[in-house]
Amino acid sequence: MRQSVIHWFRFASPQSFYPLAGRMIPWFWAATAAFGIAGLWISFFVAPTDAQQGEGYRIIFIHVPASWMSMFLYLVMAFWAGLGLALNTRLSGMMAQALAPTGALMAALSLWTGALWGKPMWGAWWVWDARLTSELLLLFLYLGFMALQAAIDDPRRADKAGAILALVGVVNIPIIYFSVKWWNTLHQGSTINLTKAPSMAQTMLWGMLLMALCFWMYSIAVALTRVRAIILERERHTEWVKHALE
Amino acid sequence: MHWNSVAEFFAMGGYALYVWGSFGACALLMIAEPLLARRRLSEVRRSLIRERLADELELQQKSQ
Amino acid sequence: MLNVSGLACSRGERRLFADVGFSLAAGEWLHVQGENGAGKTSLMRLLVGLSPADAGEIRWRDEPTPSPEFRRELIYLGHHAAVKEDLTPLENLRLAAALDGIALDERASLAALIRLGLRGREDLPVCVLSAGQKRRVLLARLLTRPALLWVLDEAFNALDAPAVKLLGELIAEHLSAGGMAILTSHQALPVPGGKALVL
Amino acid sequence: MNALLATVRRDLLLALRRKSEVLTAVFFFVIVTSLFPLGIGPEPVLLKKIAPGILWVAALLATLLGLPRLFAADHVDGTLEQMVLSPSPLGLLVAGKILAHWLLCGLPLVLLAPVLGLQFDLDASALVILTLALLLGTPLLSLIGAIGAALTLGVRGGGVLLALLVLPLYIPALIFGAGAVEAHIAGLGAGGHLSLLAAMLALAVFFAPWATTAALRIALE
Repeated sequence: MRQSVIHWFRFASPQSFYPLAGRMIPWFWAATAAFGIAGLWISFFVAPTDAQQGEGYRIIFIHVPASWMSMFLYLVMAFWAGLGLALNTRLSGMMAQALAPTGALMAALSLWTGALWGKPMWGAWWVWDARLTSELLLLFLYLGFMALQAAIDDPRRADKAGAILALVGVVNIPIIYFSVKWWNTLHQGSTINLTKAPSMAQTMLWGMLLMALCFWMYSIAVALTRVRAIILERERHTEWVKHALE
Repeated sequence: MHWNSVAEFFAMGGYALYVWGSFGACALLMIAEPLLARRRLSEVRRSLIRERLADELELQQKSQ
Repeated sequence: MLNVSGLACSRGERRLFADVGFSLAAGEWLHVQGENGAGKTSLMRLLVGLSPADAGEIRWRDEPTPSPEFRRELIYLGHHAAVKEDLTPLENLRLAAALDGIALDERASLAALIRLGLRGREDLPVCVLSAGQKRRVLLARLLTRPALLWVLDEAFNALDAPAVKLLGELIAEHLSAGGMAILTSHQALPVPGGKALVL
Repeated sequence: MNALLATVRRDLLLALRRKSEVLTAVFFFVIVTSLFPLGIGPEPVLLKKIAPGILWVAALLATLLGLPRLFAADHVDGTLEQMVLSPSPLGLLVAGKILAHWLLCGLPLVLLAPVLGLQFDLDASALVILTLALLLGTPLLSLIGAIGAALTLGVRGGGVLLALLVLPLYIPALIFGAGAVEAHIAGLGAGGHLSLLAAMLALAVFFAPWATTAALRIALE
C-alpha cells in the first residue's frame, strides 16, 4: 500500500511527468482519431434525418459534446487547482493552467455552434436561452482565469491565485446556471430546449457519446502537450531539464 | 446510407451554411490549437538547446 | 526560544539563500548582514511567516510557526511606513492596538510618542510629518505593543543621529528585559553584542 | 469580534477623512440611473419596466468602482502586512473591512434607491421590494467583490481584470435582485426571489471572507 502511494507521488513531480506525458500523447491522439471517425460516421451517415429540423440538427453532434467538455474541463481544472492549493504540488498548478485554454475553446465552440443552430431553428443568431447564457458566462470565467494567471508574474503566486478563482467559480457555476434558468423561464414563456428538441433516437445518443469521447481524448492530448511546454518553461534552470532534452 | 449523391451530402438539405459552418469551425480550431501548443513546446525546447550550446561554448572558450 | 534550521528561499528562478540556520535565546539579538539583493528582506518575511520557505523550519518555543501564539509575541516592522497618512500619530497607535486586540490607554500611547520625540505632533495628521518622523510613529509601536521578538527590517534607515541612538537604547532595554531582536542593516548598529548572520 | 468592530471603526474613520472617495460611488450611481431616461426617452411605461434592471446594474457598477481601493491603500502603505501578522484572526479583520466597504459603498445605494426609483415611476410597494432586494444584494456584491479585489491586489491592470473576474459572479445577484422587483410588479410576489438572495448572502458570508483571506495571504507572499 505504502509502496503504491510513493509510486503515484513520483509521477506528481514535473521531472517524471514530462517524459510520461510525452509517451502518452500519441496514444491519446490515436484514441481521438478513432472515436472521431466513428462519431463522424454515425453523425453523417447512420443517424437519420430529423423530422422537424431536417439535416440542420446534425450540429448537435458537436454542439452538445463541446458544451459537456467545457463544463467538465472546468471541474477538472478546479480539481487540479484545489489539489495544488491543498498539497502544494508543483504539477497541479501547471495542469490547471494547461487545461484553461482548451476549456475556453470548448466553450467558444459551443457558443459558435449554438448560434449556427439557433439561426435556422429560431430565426436568430443569439437567443437568451438558459444554456447559451450560462455557456457565455462559463467562457467569461475561463477568460478571467487565464487573464489573472497571465497578469501575475510569479508562477507560484499565479497558480495559487488562479486556484482560488477556480474554486470560487466551481461554487458559483451551479448558482449561475440555476439563476439563469429561473430568469429564462420567467421571461420567456416557451423555451426551445436544445438537447430535447429532436426526439433522442438511440443512434443519435451514440453519435454524441462517441463525439464526446473524441473531444475528451483531444482535450487530454492537447493539455498534455501544453503542460510539457509549461514544465520546461518553469523548470528551465533545473539540472534535469538540461538532461531531458534530446 | 441516405445520401444519394455527393452534392446532396454537401447541401445538407439546405442547411449547408450552418452545418458546415459548425463542423468547419470545429475542425479549424481543433487543428490550430494543437499546432499552437506544439509550437510553444518546440520554442521552449529550442531556446533551452540554444542555452546549452551557449554554456558549452563558454566552457570551451574558458579552457582555451 | 527561536530555532531556525535549513531555511531556503528562491525568488522566481534565482536561489537567494539555502541552509540558513540560527537560534536565539532570551536577551540575544541577531544582525542579518548582506549586500543589496542578498535576501535580507526575504529572510525577514520568511521568519515572520509572511511568505512560505522553500525548505527548512522555524520553531518558536519548540512549536512550528506561524501560529497565533507566535504572532502574539512578535512585532515586525518592515520597509513600509505602515501608518495611515490621514490619521494622527495618536489615532494610528490606538487603531493598530485595537486591530491587534490589545488594550491601550491614552497615557501609554502619549508616553510612547513623547519618548520618540514627537511631543507636539500627537494630533497632527501623519501626512504633514517628515519621513523620519513617520518612521518614529511606527517605532512607537515597539513601546505600545508588548512583544518578545522584535523583527526590524532596515529600522535605522531615514532616522537622524538622535533617533538612531534612541532606537539603540530601546533595543538594548528590550534585550536586557529578556527580549529578542533580529535586525538587518549594512552598517554597524549601535547595539552591543549580538550574533551575526551573513547572507 | 472586537477585532472586526475595530476594523470597521478604523475604515469608517479613514473614509471620513477622505470623503471624496466614498461620494464618487454614490454620485456615479445617481448620475448613471438618471442618464437612462435621457437616453431612452421619458415614456413612463417603458421606464417602469426597465427600472429594476437599470437600478441594479448601476448599483453593481457603483460597487465595482470602490472595490480596487478595498485593499490597495492598505497594501501600499504596509498596514495590510501588519494585519496579516496581527494576533487577531485575519478572517475577522477581512470581514470587518468588507463590512466597512458595504457601509460606505453599499448602504448609501440602498438608501438612495427608493428616491431614484421615483424617477422611474415605481409605486410605493415596488420601492419597498427594491430597497429590500438591494439590502440583501449589496452585501453579497461586497463579499464577492472582496475576493476579486484580493486576487488582483498589486497586479498589472488590476482594475479591468477585477471587473472581468467579478462581473460574471455578480449575475445571480443581478437576476434575483432585479427579478424580485419585476415579479412584484407583475403580481407574482417577490418572496421566492428575496429568500434566494438571502440564501446566497448566507453562503457568501460563510465562504467569501475565507477565500478573500487566502487570496490576501497569497498576494502578500
